[in-house]
Amino acid sequence: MIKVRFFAMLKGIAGTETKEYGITAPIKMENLKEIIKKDFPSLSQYIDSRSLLISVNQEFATKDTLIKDGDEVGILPPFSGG
Amino acid sequence: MIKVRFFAMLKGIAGTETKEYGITAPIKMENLKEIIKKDFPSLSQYIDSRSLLISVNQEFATKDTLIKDGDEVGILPPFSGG
Amino acid sequence: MSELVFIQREEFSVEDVIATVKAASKGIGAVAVFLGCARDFSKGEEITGLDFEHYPGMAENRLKDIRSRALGNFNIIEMAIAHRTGPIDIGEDIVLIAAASAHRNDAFMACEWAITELKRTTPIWKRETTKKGEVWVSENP
Amino acid sequence: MSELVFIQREEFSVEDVIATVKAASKGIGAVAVFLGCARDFSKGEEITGLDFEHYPGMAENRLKDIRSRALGNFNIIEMAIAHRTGPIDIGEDIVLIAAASAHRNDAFMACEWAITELKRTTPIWKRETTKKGEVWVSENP
Repeated sequence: MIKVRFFAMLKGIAGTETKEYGITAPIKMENLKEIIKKDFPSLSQYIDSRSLLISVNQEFATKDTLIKDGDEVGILPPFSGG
Repeated sequence: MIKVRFFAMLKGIAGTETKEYGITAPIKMENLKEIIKKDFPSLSQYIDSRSLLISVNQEFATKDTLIKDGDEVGILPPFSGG
Repeated sequence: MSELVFIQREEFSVEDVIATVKAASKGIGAVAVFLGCARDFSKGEEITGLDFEHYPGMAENRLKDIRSRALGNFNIIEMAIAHRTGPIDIGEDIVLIAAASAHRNDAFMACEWAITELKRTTPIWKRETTKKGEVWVSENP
Repeated sequence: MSELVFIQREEFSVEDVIATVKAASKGIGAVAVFLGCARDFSKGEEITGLDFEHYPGMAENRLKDIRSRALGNFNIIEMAIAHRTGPIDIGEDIVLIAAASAHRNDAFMACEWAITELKRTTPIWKRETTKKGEVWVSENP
């Protein structure tokens, strides 16, 4: 099971804060993104945006990062703190 | 009468905080400096220093500033506030 | 005494955070502080309130990382970073960064770098309440 | 509430000075603060205390002039300047400059300019107490 967390505006657009996926083998970030886009079509434009950042276990990830069972994935829209 | 005020280290070297001079006509700053140097030989090197600033009535003065009866002259060693 | 890096809902005390930083060393001669506050307009729009969301755990770790890198890359003695989360009224403080050094240039440089880095790398999001409703801010100047 | 420009023997409250600056406008989004403190060494020499002398009247006027020029030349909303005079213990605050603006760059620029200008143009002198005795400081970095 991996846990995907949506933040800020994405939470509202997805209509949920979290979504869990059962996976049998580690998958690449880019594959997970395709799965999320299929589940949440309204998030597509945000997930494809160059300004989106993704974290795995609270560290910044790249498109090649492998996601394993038990990982927490954060879908992070552009920050606006400070 | 003009009142000359010494500050910080110059006060200690001059041995006084103030010195008054009676003048009959306005004099230029450079002339006043000569008078002070004659009165306080130990101040000479400080008064000739390029880093010395002089005020007249609490405004910065130049060597051409005219000093008149009633003026207050400040002999200001390099600042070290802040 | 405050911690050196924290995110909290309550207002923080600027005085306490500075005191915590100054307590690091008697060799501190300069503290540069950046204080970000909730202003009542944004891009010409009237703002009546703010609400911040952060990624708990990750946001705190990003702030700790900024502090560590500031201590490593600038000639500073200590740095504190505080950020609010949750609802914030106009005029209230949002973020505080205090950088302490022997000489002032180092403190200013580290403080300016840290607030820019915070905005760039810390998972915190701002929602503004305007007349048109509540709007998530998606750009960060 | 503090005044915006003052020189006093007593310790000042950083919190009060910032509050005074922030009270100028709800459009303030950034406050850059410089705090100068008494450190325990200077050019490798141990310092056990400081004593400041100022030219009463002229020093205050120079600080008011710095504030006016900062408000005229930078895109800031308000600025406060506080300086202590008389004896100061190690660790205590000496000087505080707070510059408030809508956006942070303007506040930082004005704050850095003002402290440099204060050191350059304000008739205030520092005497350090070292093991060798009391020494007037005649350079200002």
